[in-house]
Amino acid sequence: MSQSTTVPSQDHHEHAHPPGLQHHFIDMRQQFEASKIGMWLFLVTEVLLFGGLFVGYGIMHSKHPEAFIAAHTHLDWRLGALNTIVLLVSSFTMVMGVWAAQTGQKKKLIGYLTTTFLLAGAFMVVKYIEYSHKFHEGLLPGKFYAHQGDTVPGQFMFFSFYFMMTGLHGIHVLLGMVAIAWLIWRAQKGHFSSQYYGPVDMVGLYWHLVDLIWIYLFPLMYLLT
Amino acid sequence: MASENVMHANGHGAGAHADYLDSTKGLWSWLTTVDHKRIGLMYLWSVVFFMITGGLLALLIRLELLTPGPTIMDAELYNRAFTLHGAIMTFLVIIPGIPAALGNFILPLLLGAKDVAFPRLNLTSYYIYVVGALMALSTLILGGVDTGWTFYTPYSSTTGGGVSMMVLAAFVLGFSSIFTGVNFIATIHKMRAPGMGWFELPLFAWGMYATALIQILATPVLGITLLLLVMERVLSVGIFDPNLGGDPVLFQHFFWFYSHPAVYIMILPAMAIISEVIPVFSKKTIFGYKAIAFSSVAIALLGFLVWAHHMFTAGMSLFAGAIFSFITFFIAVPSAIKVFNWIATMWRGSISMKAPMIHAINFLLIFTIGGLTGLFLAALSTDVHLHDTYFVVAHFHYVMAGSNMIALLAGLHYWWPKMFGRMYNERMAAIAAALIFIGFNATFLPQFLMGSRGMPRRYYNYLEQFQELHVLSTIGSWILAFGLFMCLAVLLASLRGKKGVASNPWGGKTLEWEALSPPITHNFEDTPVLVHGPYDYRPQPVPVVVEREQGVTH
Amino acid sequence: MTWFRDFLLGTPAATHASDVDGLYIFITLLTIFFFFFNGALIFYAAKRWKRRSDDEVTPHITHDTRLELIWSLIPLAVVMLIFFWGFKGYVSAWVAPNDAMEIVVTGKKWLWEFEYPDGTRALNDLHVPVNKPVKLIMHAEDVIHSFYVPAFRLKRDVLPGRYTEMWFTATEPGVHQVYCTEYCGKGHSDMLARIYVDTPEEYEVFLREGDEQVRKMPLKDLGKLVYENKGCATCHSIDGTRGQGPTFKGIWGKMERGTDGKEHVVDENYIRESILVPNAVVVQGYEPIMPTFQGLLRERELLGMIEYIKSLQ
Amino acid sequence: MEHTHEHDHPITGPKTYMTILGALVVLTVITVWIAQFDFGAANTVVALLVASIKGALVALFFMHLRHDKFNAVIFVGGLFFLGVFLIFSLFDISTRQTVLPSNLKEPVQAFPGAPLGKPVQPGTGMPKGQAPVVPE
Ligand code: HEA
Ligand code: HEA
Ligand code: HEC
Ligand code: CUA
Ligand SMILES: [Cu+2]
Repeated sequence: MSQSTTVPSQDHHEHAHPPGLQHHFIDMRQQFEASKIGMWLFLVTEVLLFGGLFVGYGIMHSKHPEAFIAAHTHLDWRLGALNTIVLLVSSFTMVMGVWAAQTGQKKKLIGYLTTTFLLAGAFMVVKYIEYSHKFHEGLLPGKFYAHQGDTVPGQFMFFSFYFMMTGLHGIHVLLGMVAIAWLIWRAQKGHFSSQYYGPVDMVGLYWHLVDLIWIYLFPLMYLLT
Repeated sequence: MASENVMHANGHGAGAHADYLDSTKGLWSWLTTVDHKRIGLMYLWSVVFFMITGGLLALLIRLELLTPGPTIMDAELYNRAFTLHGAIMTFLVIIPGIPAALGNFILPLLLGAKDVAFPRLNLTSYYIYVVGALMALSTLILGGVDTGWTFYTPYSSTTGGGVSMMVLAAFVLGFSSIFTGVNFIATIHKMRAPGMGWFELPLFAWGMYATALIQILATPVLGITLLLLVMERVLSVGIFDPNLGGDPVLFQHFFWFYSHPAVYIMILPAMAIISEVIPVFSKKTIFGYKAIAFSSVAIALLGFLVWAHHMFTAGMSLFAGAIFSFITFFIAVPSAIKVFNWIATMWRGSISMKAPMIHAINFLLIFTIGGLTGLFLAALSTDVHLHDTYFVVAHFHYVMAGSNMIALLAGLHYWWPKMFGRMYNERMAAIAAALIFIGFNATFLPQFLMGSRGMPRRYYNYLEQFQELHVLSTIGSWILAFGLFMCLAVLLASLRGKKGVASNPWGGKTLEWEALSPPITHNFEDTPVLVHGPYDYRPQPVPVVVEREQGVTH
Repeated sequence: MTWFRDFLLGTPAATHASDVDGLYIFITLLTIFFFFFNGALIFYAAKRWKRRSDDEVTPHITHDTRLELIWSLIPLAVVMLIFFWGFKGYVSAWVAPNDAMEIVVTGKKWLWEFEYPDGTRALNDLHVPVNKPVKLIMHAEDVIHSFYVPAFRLKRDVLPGRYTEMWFTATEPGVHQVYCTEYCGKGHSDMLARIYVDTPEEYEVFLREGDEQVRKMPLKDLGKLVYENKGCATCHSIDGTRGQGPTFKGIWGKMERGTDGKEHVVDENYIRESILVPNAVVVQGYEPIMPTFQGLLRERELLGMIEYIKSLQ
Repeated sequence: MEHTHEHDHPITGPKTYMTILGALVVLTVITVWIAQFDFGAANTVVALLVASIKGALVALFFMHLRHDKFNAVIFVGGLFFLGVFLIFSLFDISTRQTVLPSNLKEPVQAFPGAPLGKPVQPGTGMPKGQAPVVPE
């Protein structure tokens, strides 16, 4: 009278234990799908984390529209657009990397991952240029705001949000670069195959999310009217 | 044998058939374990430790309130005491309490899985919890925090002390909670035993699922709120500070967007435990399985639409107040369904009044009061009178301390033999349960009355007219403390005995009772396959149709 | 029922309270009912179907849609009733009648300041006439406070940087306690105030002579109070420094040259005129920006001011 | 019966990805281009609309949500609750009525000039008819 009978699970006897399969999963597919759900749940938390900032930005924007519009003119939309393109292309190379992994092409995989890594680096370089320009002009968040000659008061708040949002995004780019570097290293060691490429897929998802957030940041920050 | 040729996370396979407590020895093997049962126990002991810390602070608070004016401390110390009490109890005790301690231990066993989906993430989450806890405690050295656990701006953005540290601690603890949630959802989706469809899932798993949904959807917003608060303190970003053009009430929206759903992070796991205990000790099928399962999810989702009922007097707009009040009332319905279904489960059962069942019944009685007093607060006009009085304090202690903590005790007494292979002294446990019930009501029932008569909360000093009720409450807290310590002593005393409890002492029908007591490291010798529903008490259980779920069977 | 209400909530003292009390008592009875109802069912079940042997067989009942509908729909109906009842009370406490007397309330760590329509101010003691609507316009200077009058069943947060509003018509003459119910730091529990609900006669006296505090105060102290509370301090110093207006230190008995070129001696009449008709004589070197205080100061306060200036030698 | 493959959806190939990248770049140009026009209150809406089209392309193709219904539900669910948060909070803030004491003529302007100015103290007890004073 029990809820279960037990069946000896035979899979482990029938075939060799696939590389990369953790002990508590029954097979590769269960492992892959579980980690995929886990990854998506994590992405949802990321969306809500950034979302909180977007909500704060939206509400403060609606309270002080003049200040926000005046402040955004200090940003250079050309650099923003450049970075948008850079991230979009990096997303493309990332997804190509996933494809290369799915089809078991190790060389291409490494190539695409490296390109993605370099594009991420390029993004950070542009960000660095933008930031140093802002620092120079005294366009700093909160009480450090020291820009001279403003006609509309309250612009410091725009820059509070600018630095918090792009800063948090920048941290995510850096973390993404670490993850991609780790993938390159593992790919070189030959860990991935068309049977096992979960980590590439997961990092890919993360990277696209970073791109997705920027897609919203760009018009909201650089192109206000 | 399944486990023969699998890689062992613990590094060797020798202990695979010994129980999880003894499979490997030494402190290090515990600190580096990825076994969900061991992580669950580490969580449990941490939670008990902080429960005692927070409880001792509560006793000091009650002692101070014995007389109006100074009794044993000054106003500043008092403010720090209740802030720390509230912060410890919410962030370190009750939110991780049932999910991370009991849930971690029991959930994979219930599902017939070898572990949670991401064991290493699980351990990470525990260490994040430890780091967060240490950060929270470090505020004691940094000069204390006197904001109240709600951290309302602009007080919190201007007062001194370790506010930033406490806020960052809560931020870090949020990640621990998020990781637990991610782990549980993936586990419930993908790790169920072959044949276990969604409606063969034990209700505890449904409760954990609903809890995890909230953990994932709400906690990140708390994270960003707290970061914004720290930024406000460090940079004066201006979002919450009216002097800089910000809106202090906006902070309250941000805070309660998390913290209201968080109260359901606290009660859903409690309800989940009760849904397991009552059928087992009534030896009868749960009444209205689907209603209970869906009401958990309904509570979780509705819980996101009502947060501003904490802000009816805060200067919100009239319309917003009306909408939030209206939606709040809908949560009473799934809660009512659950309560009545539990009672119906007892009806015509075969009821055995063991310690877990006594706690479960205490839960039912206390939750009825705690929940219904929520209605006073959800109604606009009465909330205007009762907001921020001891009525609110009493309400949330009835649901948090009374319902959640007592459900935790019910679960702990229920699964204790499974966890440790030993049985406690049942008579003593029953006496402790009775003392807890009496002490609890003596402590918090007077607070409803005080609050109705206008005694505000977070008051160090109070008018003479409230003293009698305060004295009553303080004496109650001593009875409560005695009961709780006795309860703990009874449980701990059992650990000195020899292991040797039968694997299924209560006659449970869920999968964890298939495992040995205590279970082996990999839970089951062979992957269990489900043959009947979780609460099927018929003499000849009717086999369920084995559903072939994607990714579960193969 | 009134004893029950008074036992639970205390005697109400404002028109609006009866609505709240009715709902409060309704939910209280509901809670008591369900506590005993559920308790009775549980204990009946536990006794009647106590387990006698381990192989007892129980009926296999999975659910009963009709029953479940009943215990979903009844609570639903009850809570909807509660919602509308609560909403009604909330709305009635929201919109003040147009003829309400307006009092500006300032909360700051850790005291309450009241400003009457005539500009008079008071600390922690508020006088209002019975049976007349009164509207409080409130704001805070530092952090959030909350103005709570249990006897009126009213409470509203007092915010920095924004005004919030609360209104009532007091029905019971007497003294009613005011608490601060939003945590505001060390002195939170001492941030108390009192509302004196005056009969029409008492209120007349208050209007003429100020509250008890004012009536009993020595003239000089009253002057100091006026100086601090009526805004004199924004323009006049008492330590000799020059502000927007001349300092009060040492002006008593001095000769002042006005823009009309004449000299005036600073005496009782001069001060009285300066306050009530400031532009009659404008001191040389100053702008004619001082507002008139005609009708804003009581006679006794004017005398107090004069005494106060006298004392600043 | 056994699955060694992690994936059994058709694998999307480079061609599709190229097309999507092209579309994304074009949409970026469009975003920049329409930012010059003033649609009044609809400005933000238009900008967000284009961004959302881009976002949808990334999610559906690069993140494979097209073949992944279950995770799409998770993701959209997350966005839904974010929307709830934004809309309810904005709703409160936009429906609050402004309360002013009748003896104050001007609304309280709480915004100091940047950089950090002295906070404005509303209504510091000026006699009738006077605007609030900014204490220095
Ligand atoms: C475990 C935590 C928990 C739970 C489960 C609840 C449950 C509920 N809470 Fe509570 N609440 C808190 C924890 C919790 N609360 C905390 C911590 C605070 C204060 C925080 C702070 O300020 O510090 C608070 C404050 C709080 C407020 C704000 C008060 C104020 O500050 O002014 C409100 C207002 O609406 C409220 C309402 C409710 C409601 C309607 C429920 C409902 O979910 C209850 C539903 C249950 C029932 C209704 C009982 C069961 C049903 C029956 C027995 C059948 C009969 C029923 C009917 C006929 C309707 N709560
Ligand atoms: C989980 C939540 C929780 C729990 C359990 C408690 C438990 C208790 N609380 Fe508290 N409390 C809060 C959450 C909680 N509280 C919160 C959030 C606030 C608001 C803070 C704020 O305003 O910011 C608050 C505020 C608060 C106040 C109001 C202070 C004020 O407004 O001025 C008071 C006053 O009486 C109080 C008293 C108590 C008492 C007597 C207990 C007792 O129940 C404590 C009993 C416990 C012990 C005596 C310890 C012994 C325990 C054991 C031995 C462990 C046993 C374990 C096992 C057997 C496994 N609490
Ligand atoms: C807005 C600024 C302002 C406020 C507020 C103000 N005053 Fe004056 N006051 C002046 C100025 C400017 C002068 C000088 C010009 C004049 O005489 O009108 C003056 C002059 C005077 C004088 C004459 C002093 C002298 O040296 O001749 C007296 C007395 C006086 N004020 C009393 C008061 C009192 C009492 C109050 C408060 C109840 C008050 N003032 C409030 C600006 C102010
Ligand atoms: Cu002011 Cu509390
Ligand atoms: Cu709530």
